[in-house]
Amino acid sequence: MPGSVRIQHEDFDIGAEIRHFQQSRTEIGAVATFTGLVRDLNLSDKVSSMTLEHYPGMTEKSLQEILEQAIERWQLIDAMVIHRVGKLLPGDQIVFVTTASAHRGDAFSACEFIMDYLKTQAPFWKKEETASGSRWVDARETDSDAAERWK
Amino acid sequence: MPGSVRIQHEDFDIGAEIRHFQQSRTEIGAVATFTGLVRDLNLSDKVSSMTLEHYPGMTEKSLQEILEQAIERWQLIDAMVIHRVGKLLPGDQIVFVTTASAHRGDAFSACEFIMDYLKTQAPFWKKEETASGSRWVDARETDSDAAERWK
Amino acid sequence: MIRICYFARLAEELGCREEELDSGFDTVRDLVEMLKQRGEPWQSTLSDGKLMVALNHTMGSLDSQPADGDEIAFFPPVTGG
Amino acid sequence: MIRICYFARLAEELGCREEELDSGFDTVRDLVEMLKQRGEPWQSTLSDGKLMVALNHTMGSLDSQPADGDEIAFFPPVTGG
Repeated sequence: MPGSVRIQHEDFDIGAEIRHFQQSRTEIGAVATFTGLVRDLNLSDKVSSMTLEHYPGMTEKSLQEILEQAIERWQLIDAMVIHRVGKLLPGDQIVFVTTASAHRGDAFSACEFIMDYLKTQAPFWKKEETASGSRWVDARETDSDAAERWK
Repeated sequence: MPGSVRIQHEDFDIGAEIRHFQQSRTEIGAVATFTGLVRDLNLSDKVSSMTLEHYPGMTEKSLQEILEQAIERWQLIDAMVIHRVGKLLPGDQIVFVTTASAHRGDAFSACEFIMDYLKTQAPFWKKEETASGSRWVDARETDSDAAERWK
Repeated sequence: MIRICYFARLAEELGCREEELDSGFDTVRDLVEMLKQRGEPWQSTLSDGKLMVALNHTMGSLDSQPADGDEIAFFPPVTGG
Repeated sequence: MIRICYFARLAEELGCREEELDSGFDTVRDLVEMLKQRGEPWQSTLSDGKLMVALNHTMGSLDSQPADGDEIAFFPPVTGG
């Protein structure tokens, strides 16, 4: 069964991940990736760090299900998600999604679908630390709208 | 002016490119990439190699214009294209596009837009070598359709 | 017995991450009503219309029917990625 | 003088990658008509309805008006990426 999910504290090396993902599979014509990074600005307060909590067990299960849906819907050759948890600093990588297909349209759509579903269905929660204290990040309406369009 | 274009014979290291592209710019929240690879199967003949010809001077200019359009339309922080020319083998990387934005929707759309325009507007031509001889690759209708939807 | 888990803002507000209760609730809604009767902060925190529910690691709803041995989780809308 | 460039399948079929001609064509269409009068393979190759034209590294059309010193390129539909 293609599709792999990793939840980890450590940073990841996109180059190594992509190399491993692509290698020796010459039926792949298109690889799309998405990397989410911690931004230093959010709601106009300076974010000094961020902590990501998750629901161990359910996180892996929900991401695996999202990948399987994407693989079936777009006939992907493979797909992968890496998501970090714990404390992160501005500029740090949070999430990495990659999809491989024979054609670029499938790779792009599936990658965006996975991110949209991850944003609304995978049990992660962000807490931002700023000079004025910490606060849980609110879910954004635009993320629900983004996920809705795939139905 | 952000946006960089490279045309080269040599392979490229996606990891190094992304690292350089992302680094020290903490206003970036989303990075999308696309990598196009030589597939071993095309029209059911085994492709042993492929040669990419281009129009030096016009290639760089047309890609730079595509990037500038994308940067303006989606308010990208940066965008980059690397395209190889010369002889390539199955599994080889042909093209790499990356876009950086505050938000993922912009990064995804701009990356797909750049690829769709590159496929129909940038002067590159592929010739495939198979056991039964060589042949120029025909342009695909689906690529014109893909580019049309951004108008 | 059912295991109940709370995450993120909910866990902080309730001062509780996990507990076990005797089963015997027809629906998750019945369970929530019982928990709210503990008074504050349970009453306000569990009244949030955006409360999300998972049963055994799968998204559920207030209508879901917990069985003996199930793990039920409550959490706010997710914000990963 | 105008410089004319041919690429890919066109360059192979015509056995020519580049040439210079006296200017004096109102439109690229006039230039193409003149070239086709050279007979085969020019006649057939330049009759392809999908022929693409660039003037000074910018996409143009048969209606484009070349000026002295311009670079005009003819090529088949592009297939990069």
